[in-house]
Amino acid sequence: MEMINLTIDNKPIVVKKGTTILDAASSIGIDIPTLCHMKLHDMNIENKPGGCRVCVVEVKGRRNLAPACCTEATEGMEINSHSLRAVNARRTVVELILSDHPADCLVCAKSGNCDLQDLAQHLGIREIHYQGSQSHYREDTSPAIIREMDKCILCRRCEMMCNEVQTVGVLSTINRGFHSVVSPAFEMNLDHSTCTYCGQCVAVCPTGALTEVDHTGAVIRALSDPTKTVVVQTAPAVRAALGEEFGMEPGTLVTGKMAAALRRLGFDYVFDTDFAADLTIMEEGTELLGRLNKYLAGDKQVKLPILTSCCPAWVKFFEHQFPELKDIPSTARSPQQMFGAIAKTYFADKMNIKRDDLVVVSIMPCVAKKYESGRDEFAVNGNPDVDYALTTRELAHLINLGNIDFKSLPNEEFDNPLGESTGAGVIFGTTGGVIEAAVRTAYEVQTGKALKRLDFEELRGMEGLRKATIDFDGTLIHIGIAHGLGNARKLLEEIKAGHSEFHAIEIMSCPGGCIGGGGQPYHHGDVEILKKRQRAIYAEDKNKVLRKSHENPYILKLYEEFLGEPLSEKAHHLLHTQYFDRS
Amino acid sequence: MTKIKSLADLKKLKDEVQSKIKLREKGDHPENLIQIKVSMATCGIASGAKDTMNFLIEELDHQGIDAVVTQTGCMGYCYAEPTIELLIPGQEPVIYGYVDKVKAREIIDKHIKLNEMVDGIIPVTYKKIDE
Amino acid sequence: MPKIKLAEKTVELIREICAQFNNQETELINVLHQVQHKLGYLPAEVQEVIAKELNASVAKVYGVVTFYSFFTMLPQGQHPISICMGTACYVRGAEKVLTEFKRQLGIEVGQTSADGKFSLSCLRCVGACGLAPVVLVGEKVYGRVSPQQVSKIIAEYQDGCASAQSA
Amino acid sequence: MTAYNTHILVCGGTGCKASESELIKLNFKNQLAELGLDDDVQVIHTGCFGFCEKGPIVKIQPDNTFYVTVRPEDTKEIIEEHLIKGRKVERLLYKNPKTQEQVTESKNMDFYKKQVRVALRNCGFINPENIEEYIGNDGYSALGKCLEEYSPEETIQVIKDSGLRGRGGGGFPTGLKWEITRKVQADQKYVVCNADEGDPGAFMDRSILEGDPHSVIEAMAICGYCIGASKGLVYIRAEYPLAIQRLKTALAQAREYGLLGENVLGSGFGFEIEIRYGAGAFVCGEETALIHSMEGKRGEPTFKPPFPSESGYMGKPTNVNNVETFANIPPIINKGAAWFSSIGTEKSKGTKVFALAGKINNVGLIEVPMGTTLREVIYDIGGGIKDGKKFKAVQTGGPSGGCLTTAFLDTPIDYDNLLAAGSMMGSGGMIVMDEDDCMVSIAKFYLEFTLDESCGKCTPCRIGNKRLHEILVKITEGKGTREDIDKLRMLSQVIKDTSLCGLGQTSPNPVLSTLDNFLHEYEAHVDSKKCPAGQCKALMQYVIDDEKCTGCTLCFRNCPVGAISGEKRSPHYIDQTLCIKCGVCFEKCKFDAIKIV
Repeated sequence: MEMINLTIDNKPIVVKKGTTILDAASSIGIDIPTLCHMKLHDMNIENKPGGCRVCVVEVKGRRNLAPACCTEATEGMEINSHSLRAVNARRTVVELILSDHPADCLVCAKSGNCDLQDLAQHLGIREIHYQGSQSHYREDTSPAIIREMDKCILCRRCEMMCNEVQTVGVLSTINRGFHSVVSPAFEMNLDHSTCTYCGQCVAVCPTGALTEVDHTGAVIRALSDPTKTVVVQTAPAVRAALGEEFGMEPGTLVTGKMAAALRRLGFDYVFDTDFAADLTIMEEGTELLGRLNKYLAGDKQVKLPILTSCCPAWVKFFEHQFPELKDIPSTARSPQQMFGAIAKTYFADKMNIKRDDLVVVSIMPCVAKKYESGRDEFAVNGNPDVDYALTTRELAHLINLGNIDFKSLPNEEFDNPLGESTGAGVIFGTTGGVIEAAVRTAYEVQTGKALKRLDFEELRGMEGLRKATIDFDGTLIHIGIAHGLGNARKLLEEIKAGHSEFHAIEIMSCPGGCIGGGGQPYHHGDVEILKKRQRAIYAEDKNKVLRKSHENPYILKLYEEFLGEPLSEKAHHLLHTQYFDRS
Repeated sequence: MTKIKSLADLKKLKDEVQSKIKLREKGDHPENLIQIKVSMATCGIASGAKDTMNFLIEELDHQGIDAVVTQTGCMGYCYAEPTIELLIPGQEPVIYGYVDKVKAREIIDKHIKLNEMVDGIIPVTYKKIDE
Repeated sequence: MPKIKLAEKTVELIREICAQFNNQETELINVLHQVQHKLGYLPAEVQEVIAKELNASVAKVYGVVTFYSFFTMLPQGQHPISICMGTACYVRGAEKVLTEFKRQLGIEVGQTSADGKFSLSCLRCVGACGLAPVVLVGEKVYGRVSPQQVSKIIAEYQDGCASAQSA
Repeated sequence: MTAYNTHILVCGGTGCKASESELIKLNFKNQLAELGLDDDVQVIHTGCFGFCEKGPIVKIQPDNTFYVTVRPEDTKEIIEEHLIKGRKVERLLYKNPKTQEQVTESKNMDFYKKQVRVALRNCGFINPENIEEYIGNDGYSALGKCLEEYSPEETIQVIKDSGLRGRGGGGFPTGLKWEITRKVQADQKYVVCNADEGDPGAFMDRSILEGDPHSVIEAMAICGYCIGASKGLVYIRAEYPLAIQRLKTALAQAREYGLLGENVLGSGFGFEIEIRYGAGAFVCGEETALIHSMEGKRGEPTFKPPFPSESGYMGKPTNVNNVETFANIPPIINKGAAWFSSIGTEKSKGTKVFALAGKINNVGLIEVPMGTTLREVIYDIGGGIKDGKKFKAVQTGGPSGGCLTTAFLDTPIDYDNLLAAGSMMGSGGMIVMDEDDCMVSIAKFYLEFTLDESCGKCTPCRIGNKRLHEILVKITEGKGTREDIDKLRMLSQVIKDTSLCGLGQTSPNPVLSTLDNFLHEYEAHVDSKKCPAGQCKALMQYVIDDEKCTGCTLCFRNCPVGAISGEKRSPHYIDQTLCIKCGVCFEKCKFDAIKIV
């Protein structure tokens, strides 16, 4: 490996050839401010348009300033990262951006979490010297995402996410010059487009241009309505990230504090989506084994591989882009929707609450869940199974509104009967988790033997595409895992072409799975945060006494009392769904 | 046209073309012809070079004058479009500017038929690379 | 934008053009040129067909269409009038010529006259600077145009209209 | 058949006309008639001889005598001495400034011909749609020579030795570019001809493609041979239909003659060229943007490195040169590097084609050796300023360049001198401005262009230029302050320093160069709210001169907003609060009674 000698701010440093000035500087503790640049290490995700020009530095002998994010270090380079010229240019550039940006920080959804705001503070900008006309665009509200493009700074991160990572292709920069902006085709609203609402654009937006639709107000109204019984479910990935909103170290598990906070907010029952995740495994696992056994018996009509279906963005993705494959995914509803359906039937009956008086709120790491809860097929006479889906960030907001000192809360338990879960339910929150949970149950059901080890390391990791073969007592089951819709597309193309090697595939839309969901606390480009959340999820699994879905006593009770058996007619009615051709 | 297969072939073709040009220029050969080149680049065409060219072809034909009228590219005198170059065997080539139909007729009637120059000649103001 | 339904014939034409370029996404600009040449403009529905044929996202196609000034999503007048706004034309009074066209046609740049006869646009240097200021009507180039000549140029294209009306 | 024995050619160029060449012609005619010589001697007017500093010029044919600085009173002497007695009028002959020798014959006067045509050698001579005419003029012999006699390395060495630099504006050494691309290993490489001539006021590439398309094809093939590419692409503006058509014809003929395709001239080397169309985006002249455009994408530039020579079209090594650069290649091969490098200055070899336009008499396409001065170009070749107005500035380098004043008239033109003078070579547009041009408005005009053409990718170009333009608008509307002038300077500097591509990095040049050279005009706009050139509408008023106004009511009847009032046959008055400054009254008035103040 060729090495390069250079100096940055008079400090000598040796770096590998190909290292950018930005990375070289950061390796010796010099943080050059950036705005458009974003790199998710190990995930092969990088946004480096070199467009914002905030990271410019002075390089001796060079005519103009060099953008640190895309200039490679060369032998003998002498860099001054904060010369008067560089700082002046940097400040002017940020002033220019601010001159075309609404000055409504006080009421902006992103205030306090905004990269541009931080940057302006960091550079001590107190006056905008160059004022002039600003760009104005129509605000676009969809079921899940709000686009306020007046706040767009053309960092192009969302465009990169939407096209290169997710291959959804809804967003593109349009027009040119001062009129350029990121938009769907023909400036149509997102809800007319093929947007999956994966929310990765929201997750990476440095400003308030892309945010989630805010349902906290509606939830507060429901909580203060004495005629309503309000139950809440919390998705597995939320507990591994919520703490970050309160200044806790990423990867801190806050399951107990979260339950306590929800109770203090006034939710009548604090339940866990993990319960529904266990239920999902029962249904999806049974479906998998059914198809698999037919296949192994020589039935050529049966469709394999079976694909997981718990991710709503993924569902919308294939409905738009691969409608011809809509028979392949499992028909099992997502845990959120299974929970809603069970809450508004089994639980409501049990507690003698009228459907209309029961409000189901879900806390999700996801913005697509907002869209999913609003899908027509998940409502009975216009009453949705899940009334409101809040993101992790919105929950943090609610907790703040409730004057709750989150960090000093005691750990509390979920309520029963829909609060009990196994470790298998927890790992739904990370890439590889759903299929690992399914394997734990399917193996034991199929072979009739108890698993000797429950940690399937071969299914875990952060690589975008992974595969593993699991020995089901002599029968080899080939499993594929994809996170990020671009990776999913590759597997779908293989299936379409008829040469997929897999029996079962897990697909998650967001890089990292739900831990990296569009509704999670902003990671600001720090991939280490995702890894820490993942470790927290597996730790929670490990600490559970029960780690296989089919051992969850409340699940067994649910079947016994209400559903009968997996794939029963009632289960079909409440826990399964159908897909639509949206091409 | 068969393809040119070697540098020698190319040279042969070049010599053929050049000897044809020489014959024409020398002027003592029965084949010799009056040649008119019309500058037909965008500027020229926009200024009416096509009309000029068509007029020249028709008029020379009509009057039975043995001449070839060809198109060529921009001569550089954009201010004086349309421009033409008149080559009469045995004489220096002459460039005329602002050649509309009226001017073209004057050039035919006086310069070509009577060898009288007319107003509007543009002196050549550049050197060629082989000079 | 009002939704229009493309005739099957038009869709077929677009498909053929895409096929000529082997349905390659990299040929998008060539395809757009050809389609605009045939149809006169590139409405949303046309872009959707192109996107599908080239296996590109509609957003990308739209991003490209809106990037290049040569492409238009609005139908042009029967006689598109373009005023060259290159420097040579500018210093020789192109702005006055433009103002005169705007005044006489009663439209702004980018608009089409109510009768659909004329549309007005500005373009950057057609490279006929020797004739500045330059005006294009369709592909015909008018050189050394003065504001006084504007009505004459417009009249050239209105003759057909006048006779049609009297007929 | 000759009716006249002798022709007297009197220069009718604008410069000479101003110095009474009309009278000279008239004198000749009358005096010849008096002597009864009008049947033998014909007097005609010609276009500009391109030697205006010594005008008026009179040339006697057939003996090619060249008289300079002729006065109307000299005609008699010329007739009596030269025509009748056969003795040349020595005092009117041109003296070679070096030798002080009198030059009698115009064929020895070539040194006054400031132009040398290398890139334009065939333009206006051959029929561009006939490949044989090109071949007859040494066409494709350079390609043949390379394929048969030179190795790619040797060919590159010739180009390097010639000192040829890119004619698209940047001035990067062409041979070096080829060498770099040659050295990159790849299974496929590309030769790209940048024919996206976008600088307003530059049209040499169009002219070359319209007049001599084969020279570009030949040069691209030579380049392909040198760098190891079998494919060429011409990226051409869709706004150039004639050039496209001629290029297509030429490509078809070259294929037919076996000069493109497989096994060119039996050498085993194969080369094919395709055409790609631009779609109206100036930024696509930047090579990375051009490549993205050819790939069917938005023409946004990307950061270099990687340079196209490493990773260009479709990620393959790509050599991009512009049309004029390519047009220089065949003569360099044919006549040798030494010949080429003998032309021009130390660091800028060869010639440069300029498109002369604006307020100049001989608008046109010229080609001069590097090192020619602006004065020679404007006054000698260009015939001076139109309508006898005063020269104010010449803008070179298009929207990336600057405005040069009289102070630079004697600066030899080459890449480095223009850069040092605050402008740049650019692709060779040269737009001449006179006293009627407001330099603040010119800067605003160029900014408008940049604003329209900015791709919008980087902040300084997208927003910075918008702000620059807004400040300029403010100034031209009479609302500017001294602080605004400082802001223009500071912001311009940051835009230059931080923009992503050449477009943004050079976009403030028109502002900076006018600030440097015409600061007083800015100050006049700002301090006394006056536009010295009388161009800025907001800063001028149309007023009626009572003395001259006859009360004809013509202005009153034509005013579109009813701002003019007055009784018939008595002086009229313009209400400034209503006036929209359309200028109709000014144009309509037959008595010069309307003034701009």
